[in-house]
Amino acid sequence: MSVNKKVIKVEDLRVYFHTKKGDSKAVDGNHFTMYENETLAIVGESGCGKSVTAMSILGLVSEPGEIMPGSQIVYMGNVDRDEDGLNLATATDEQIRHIRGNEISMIFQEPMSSLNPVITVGDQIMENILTHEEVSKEEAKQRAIELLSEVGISRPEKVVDNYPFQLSGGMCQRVMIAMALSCHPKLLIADEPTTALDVTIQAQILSLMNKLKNETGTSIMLITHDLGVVAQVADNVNVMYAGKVVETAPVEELFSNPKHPYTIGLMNSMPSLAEEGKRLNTIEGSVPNPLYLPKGCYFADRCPYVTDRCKEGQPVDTKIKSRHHVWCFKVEEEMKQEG
Amino acid sequence: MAEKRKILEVKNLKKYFPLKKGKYKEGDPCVKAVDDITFDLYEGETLGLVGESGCGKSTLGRTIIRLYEPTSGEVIFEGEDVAKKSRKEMRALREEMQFIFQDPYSSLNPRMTVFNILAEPLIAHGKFKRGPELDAYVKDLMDRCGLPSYYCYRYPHQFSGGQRQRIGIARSLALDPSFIICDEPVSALDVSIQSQIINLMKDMQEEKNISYIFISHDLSVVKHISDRVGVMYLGSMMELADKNEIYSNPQHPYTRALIGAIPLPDPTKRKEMKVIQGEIPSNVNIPKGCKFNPRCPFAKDICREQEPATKEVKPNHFVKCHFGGEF
Amino acid sequence: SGGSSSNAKTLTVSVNQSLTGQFTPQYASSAYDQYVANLCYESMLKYNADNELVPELAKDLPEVSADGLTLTYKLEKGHKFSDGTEVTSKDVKFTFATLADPSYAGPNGGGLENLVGYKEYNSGAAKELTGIETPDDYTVVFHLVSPQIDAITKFGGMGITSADHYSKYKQGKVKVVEKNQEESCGSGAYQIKSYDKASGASFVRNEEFKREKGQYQVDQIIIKKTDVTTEVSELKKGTVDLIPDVIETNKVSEASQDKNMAFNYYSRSAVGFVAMNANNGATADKAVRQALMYATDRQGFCDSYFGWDKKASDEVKKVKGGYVPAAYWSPASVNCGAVVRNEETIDGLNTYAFDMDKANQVLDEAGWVRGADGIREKDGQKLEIKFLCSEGNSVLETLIPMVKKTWSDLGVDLKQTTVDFSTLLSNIQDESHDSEWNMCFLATSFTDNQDAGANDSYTNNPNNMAVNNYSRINDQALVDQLTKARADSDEKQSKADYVEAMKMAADDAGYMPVYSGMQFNLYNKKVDLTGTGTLRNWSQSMDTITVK
Amino acid sequence: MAKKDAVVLESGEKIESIGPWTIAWRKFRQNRVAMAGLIIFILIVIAVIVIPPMLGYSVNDYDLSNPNLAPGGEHLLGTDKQGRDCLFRLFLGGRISIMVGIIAAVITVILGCTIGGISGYYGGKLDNLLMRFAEIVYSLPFTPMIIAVASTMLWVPQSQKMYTVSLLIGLLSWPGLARLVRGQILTLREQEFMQACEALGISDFSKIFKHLLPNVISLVIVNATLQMASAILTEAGLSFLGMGVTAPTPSWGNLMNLARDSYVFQNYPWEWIPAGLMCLLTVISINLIGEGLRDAFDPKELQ
Amino acid sequence: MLKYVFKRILAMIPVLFIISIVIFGTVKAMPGDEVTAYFGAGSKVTQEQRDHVRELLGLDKSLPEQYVRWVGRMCTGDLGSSITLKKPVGTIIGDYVWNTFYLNVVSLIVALIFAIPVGIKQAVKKGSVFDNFWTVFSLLGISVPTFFFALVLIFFIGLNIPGMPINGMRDTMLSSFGYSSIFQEIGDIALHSILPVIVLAFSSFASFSRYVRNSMVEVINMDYVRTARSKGLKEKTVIYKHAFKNAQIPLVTLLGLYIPSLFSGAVILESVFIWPGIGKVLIDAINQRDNSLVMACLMFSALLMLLGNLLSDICYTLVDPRIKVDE
Ligand SMILES: Nc1ncnc2c1ncn2[C@@H]1O[C@H](COP(=O)(O)OP(=O)(O)OP(=O)(O)O)[C@@H](O)[C@H]1O
Ligand SMILES: Nc1ncnc2c1ncn2[C@@H]1O[C@H](COP(=O)(O)OP(=O)(O)OP(=O)(O)O)[C@@H](O)[C@H]1O
Ligand SMILES: [Mg+2]
Ligand SMILES: [Mg+2]
Repeated sequence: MSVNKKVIKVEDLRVYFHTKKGDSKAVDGNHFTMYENETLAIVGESGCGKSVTAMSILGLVSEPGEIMPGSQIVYMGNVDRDEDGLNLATATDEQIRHIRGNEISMIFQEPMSSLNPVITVGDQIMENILTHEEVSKEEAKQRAIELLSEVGISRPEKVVDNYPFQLSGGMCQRVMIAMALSCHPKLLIADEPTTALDVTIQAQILSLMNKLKNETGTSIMLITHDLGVVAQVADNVNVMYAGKVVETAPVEELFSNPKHPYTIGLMNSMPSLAEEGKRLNTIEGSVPNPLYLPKGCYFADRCPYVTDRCKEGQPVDTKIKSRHHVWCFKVEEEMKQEG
Repeated sequence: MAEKRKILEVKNLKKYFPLKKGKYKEGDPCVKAVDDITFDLYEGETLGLVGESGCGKSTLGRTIIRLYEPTSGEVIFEGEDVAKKSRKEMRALREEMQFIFQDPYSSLNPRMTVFNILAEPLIAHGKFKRGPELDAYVKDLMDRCGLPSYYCYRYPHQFSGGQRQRIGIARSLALDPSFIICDEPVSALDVSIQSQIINLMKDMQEEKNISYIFISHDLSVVKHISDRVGVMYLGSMMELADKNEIYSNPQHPYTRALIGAIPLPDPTKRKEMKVIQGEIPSNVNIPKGCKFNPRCPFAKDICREQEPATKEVKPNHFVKCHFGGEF
Repeated sequence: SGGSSSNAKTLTVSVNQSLTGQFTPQYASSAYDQYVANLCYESMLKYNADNELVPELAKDLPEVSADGLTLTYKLEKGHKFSDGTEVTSKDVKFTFATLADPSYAGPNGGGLENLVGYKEYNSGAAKELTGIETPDDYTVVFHLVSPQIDAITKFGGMGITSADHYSKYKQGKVKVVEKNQEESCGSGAYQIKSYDKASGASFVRNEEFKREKGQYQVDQIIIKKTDVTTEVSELKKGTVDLIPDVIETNKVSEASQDKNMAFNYYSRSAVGFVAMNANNGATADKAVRQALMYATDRQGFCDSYFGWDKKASDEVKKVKGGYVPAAYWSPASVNCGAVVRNEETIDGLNTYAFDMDKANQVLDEAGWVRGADGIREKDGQKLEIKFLCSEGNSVLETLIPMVKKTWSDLGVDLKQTTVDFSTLLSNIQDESHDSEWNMCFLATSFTDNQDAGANDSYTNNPNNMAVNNYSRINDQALVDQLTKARADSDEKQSKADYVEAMKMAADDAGYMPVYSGMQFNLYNKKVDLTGTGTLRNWSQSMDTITVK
Repeated sequence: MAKKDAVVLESGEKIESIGPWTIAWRKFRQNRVAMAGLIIFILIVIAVIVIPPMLGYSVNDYDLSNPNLAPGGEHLLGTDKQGRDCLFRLFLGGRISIMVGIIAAVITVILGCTIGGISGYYGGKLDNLLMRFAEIVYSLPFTPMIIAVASTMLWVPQSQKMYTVSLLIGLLSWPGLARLVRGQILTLREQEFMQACEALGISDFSKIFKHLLPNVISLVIVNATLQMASAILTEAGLSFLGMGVTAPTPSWGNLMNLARDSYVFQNYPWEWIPAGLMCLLTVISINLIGEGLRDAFDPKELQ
Repeated sequence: MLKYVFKRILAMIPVLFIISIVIFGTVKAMPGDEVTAYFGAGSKVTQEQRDHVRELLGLDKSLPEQYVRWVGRMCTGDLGSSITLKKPVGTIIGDYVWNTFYLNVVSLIVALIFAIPVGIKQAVKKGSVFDNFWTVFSLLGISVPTFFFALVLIFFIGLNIPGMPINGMRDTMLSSFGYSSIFQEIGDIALHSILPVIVLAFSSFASFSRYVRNSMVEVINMDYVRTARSKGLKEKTVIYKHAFKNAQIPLVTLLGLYIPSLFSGAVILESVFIWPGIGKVLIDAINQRDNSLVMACLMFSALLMLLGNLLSDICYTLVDPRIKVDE
């Protein structure tokens, strides 16, 4: 497998929310790497820290959240293969501002509420261009129109002067994408870009993103909890649980050979994967509260294969194959037995 | 299936929301949320309703159960026209037909304990008086719905979304209805929780032989739970058939588009998604002719001119398309 | 205060109510508007500091015919209005004609009924006011229907307006005088420069006014609207020079502490009184009215209310701030004032000194017996007194607690209510409300030295009763006595008759005089306020007032 | 099953039923500023109830021999012109000001809730009519109204005149609250649990009293406090102008009115400044409570 | 838009009509006699003269007739004339309303200049010492009786600073005998405005800064603010352009409501500072029962109130592109 250039490398990312009741460990020791021209999907249940992970890359975690010291988010999109990148966790505001919208851009879940309701769509796109590039207003506007037509909006010269409320959800999401693409980012983070949309629109957006990756080589981080979407667009998948990645693998590998009990449970509980007419598989219980994480494996409570060991300590990285890693005691033991 | 008893007949049901305040009058500008829909529902079966956002699924459900007054048409439940019932009679009928709401957060009164939420309809309908019997019944109901009964004095905000949805289901089951409309009961939930709720609903159906109308925009969920599936578009029922029939042999271009757009959870079967262009038009300015014609890849002149009638292309397979049965 | 014309001598006078802009003598009614009228207009006669009438526009006091029916005023030549025309007899006639006009609706038209031809002119039947003759430019003759002791003052004290200035005036069209009153055209020493309701008015010299040497030294006058709260502070700060006509000892105390402040004082021609409604309930009984008079420690009240503050200067502490009038009568009256001011006593006048035993005795005798609750009653009627008070009245704040105590000892059920002044007036000026109150507190001031005010206060003319006779005393003997006294053409006789009436009135006990007092002017030391007196306020004394 | 607030399971887990009220109270208690407000307000109320009888004077007492005494000695806050104890009048005045505030707030709340509730619940023409009515009432002026109303109560005993003032303040201030309640009910009506009631065939009575009201009540409580604060201020303003509570009955407003006497204003500040400060303190404490309650009832944090 | 405004104004007419009845009724219900007011309290006039004036003022007519005449005259633009000032009411209002307007506008501007940045900064630093300080400060502002604050200012500042005017709008000396230059006049008025502006601005500052803060707090957590940040905009741009632009919508609405009150004046403050404004005129007129002046002032302020509502709605539609009023 050819190894693409690394774009970003996240290691030991910990983001805590300092609430009145104590630290809420939204992301606790997360780690992954992203490569050029690849789509990384992050899946996991609601509240498992997908969005927080994405936000921390751009330094958008707001009060009372804090990226804990020691976390590493090394951005390498703008340097050569072997050079050291910039650690976004410790970068200055100035440095991060330069990255945001320019090198790394982001699309959010709710397209309607993520666009400023009182500024025209065109202005919002132009703003991004004007902040990062030395161009005139007219040029920027021209670029905005082009971008809009690229993302498949008909009559873009009209749409630039519209306000977000005049557009439908799907159009807004396309505007968001146009905005995100306006400065040719190396990395596009899409946080549940289609969850709020209908299937037909979702299909449009997904194929747009696919096209994009293929044409510009942008690396995409796609956050979702729909395994169908993952299967269709991702190259690699991270399965997150309670602030941590529990399994990471290329998409085909993951679907054909899921290892972590959580991944398996998740897949079995999907109606589309379940057997016809049968009861669905369920994972009983719910995600642990990030305020009170157990000291053992976070999934131990819900895991059908739980052992005493699981309740005692944190599982470690177990390599199944190249680029297929699992964090689970059971899998670790199985691997040991196998070889 | 034919030998099954019809529990509900919906005939030419319409629900128009006038854009102006006040009552709807013929010819007023309006939102045609439900526009001439006809179907039947049999005892113990689940009818799935799918369609894009705003196509009138919820409105249909609510009009059937008379949360909205229908503009015209009939809803015949157990042989009686629901629309003609007085308020009082309607209240008695409520024991038989129930509703489950989409939003587990706003559908429970934040200021009532679970016990009160569940006991209220029982007391209101005179099934129980306050006392140990009621306590026992409520406890049992909670157990059946997978809620530990010691939670009964908690308030809704102390529960997770899935648990709240269980409360909602328990509430709708409290009166032992024969028919429940489920308006996207799992859309707001995570996959893992979603499956718990779907299982629960299926269990209840088996236990009590309840009929469901199951509204969702997630085609895979509908496929899993339903016996028959109806596809709605802009207030009309575009296609209605047995679930296997509809998924394997869709006859309406819209149904085909919908099914084509489902992302298959199989990375080996990556298809170039069959994308239909455009988005749902607003249901104020409904396109002339076939409602789907502006987005339909197969639209012909006739589609732009004339509204198609509903055809029964196969037994129990209804399509509202000029070219139904030709795909 | 500094000004644009820096060497002009300016006097800034503080008033704490707004000027309403009604400055012509025909319309000026509030004391503050009167200041303006006084500055800008002259009358034929005016008062000196000793309360004596002296000529102003007139050459001399008028000649009165032996029968008292004709008054002849001779005008002095050379007085000019601010537009340069001379003041002549036709202006005098014009002024009175406007007052008698059918369309006149102003406050100063009373008391002309006794003028020959008034009724005819006023009803429109006659085109000419025949009672006033102008044989030549400098002679005015007034003809009366019946003799009237106060007629000299009545006609002499009226400010004269220019007939030429209002040449548009025709009978029935008095509106022309009512309009634009802030543009004065009088023969007074000053002229209005600017006027604003909210902030006051300013005056400059009337260039046509011929002054004698050493007189009218002040070049500019400002009447400044101030707030009661900060009035004295402004005096201290120097933004006003004079606070005139002060009766509150508090303010005087404060000014007296300041080395730069001066004050002068003279007795005030005003009485604060409680009117008792003889038309309603318990106060209809004379005995009750008398008993309440006895049971009110008015001396105690005056001592307290007019007592000097600890911080007041020794100089001012020597001045007696107020006293209890011996009777309800004008303290400035030439005939009876001395009695009112307790400077003279007369036999047979009951002054109702505080005496609870007497009060109880009067009530006992009248058949008011104490009930179980300590409240007296008679014929099933409780001795209940409804006392109407006006709000924000500092006198009442001291008086009410006092009478509450003594009257309840007397067995009176005192009910008191506080309303704003307009409400109070509307209640007492309308007989239809008579059954709603027994008492009210008012103060009245007198602008002349005549006794005729009493004729109004006790009138039983149904047309005037509610408006002027607050106590509703209907005593025909008293009315006859007062009418007789007024019609006397002989001063001595008149005085004797008025004194007699005063005794009768005191016996009727319709009004309880509570206080009368000193009037102070507080001013900056740079002002010399000589010449002011009881009937001569600062605006009438500008001839002698100087500013350094 | 007995009503219990908490069930302790065998495993030791405690199942508490934490109701919205409990939560609000907990949050309120944690809000130190609001608690300070509450404590100050309670202290003021206690003082206002307890201190006047403790001092043993009566409203009608006066002592002309001791006017304008400086604070200290027998009269802790000095005396006024009539030799009345300032401390006594300050707290008696407080009693009246606070009473006026409470009564006015109660009237406002009753009217505002009823009218807003009816308007929101029934909607349609009635709603339109009532809202127009609110608009009209909203634009009515205080002062002439007070004078007009006071005149019809000419011989109501002086001590009861305050009720006129509070009545009028209440009668004229409800439109704001009515609009709020109406808005709240309109949003509540859209909530699915109200539709669930309909679907369950619950009676109108229960719908209003079990579902709507408890959900409106927190809004109402918050507004009642703020309303009370503003009623106290309104009363003070009216009395300061001499149109509200009138002497000899003291209120903070008319005590401040003493400052209108220039001599008192400059030389005897103890006769008017304490009233202003107390008024300020009371209103602030009520406002703090109101803010605290608003945060405590914040629905965003309930779910 | 024009049509909308026109419609709104039309809808105002019946409301104004009812208000006029209530105002007329209230004013007439005030005890006190216009005739007495006409002559000035304490003047000795005969009953005859009083009757004459009563007729002159039309007070001998029945109340409904008086009302009809009053409304009729008002419709022709004749507001009647003041009985105490003997001047047309329109002129009086015209003379004084601008003084009120000036005072209020200056205070408003001063208040806004401070309130907006402070409110924004408070919202940005929510929970900080800065926020708490200004929260308490503005709480003070809404809790202090304005007149008390005014008195305290006069007591502690006005009386102690030589040359600091404590009341009035101009120096009487200068205004009576002429300013030497326009600058002197402006300076004079500015000097006189200091204390009243402090008092007024303090209370408006309090309410506006609270308002700005609260709406900013709402807005600052919105998704689009996050989007703006994600574009790499400067924090200042994010706050002022993206967040404040939205937060200002309710603020502008509030300002719309506020504008009419710029004309109506603070009665008590104008009394304390002897500011020659309309509020002072009104209170004097009420005290003197100058009924036509009172009624005109009250109608004027009611009209302003209604216009304020309209204005605020118009402002709303102007700043918020989402609102359209084409209907
Ligand atoms: N501002 C905040 N304050 C406190 N906790 C927060 C905050 N934002 C997020 N969290 C917590 O961080 C955890 C992770 O949140 P995150 O939004 O990343 O979840 P997610 O995986 O994106 O879920 P979803 O699928 O619902 O978007 C959650 O438990 C959440 O409660
Ligand atoms: N009470 C109402 N008044 C006016 N229009 C309404 C009302 N309720 C629904 N509508 C309109 O009717 C149409 C159908 O709405 P409905 O809620 O039934 O759609 P839906 O299919 O349930 O959509 P979703 O999947 O988003 O829930 C929509 O355009 C909606 O705007
Ligand atoms: Mg998320
Ligand atoms: Mg729906």
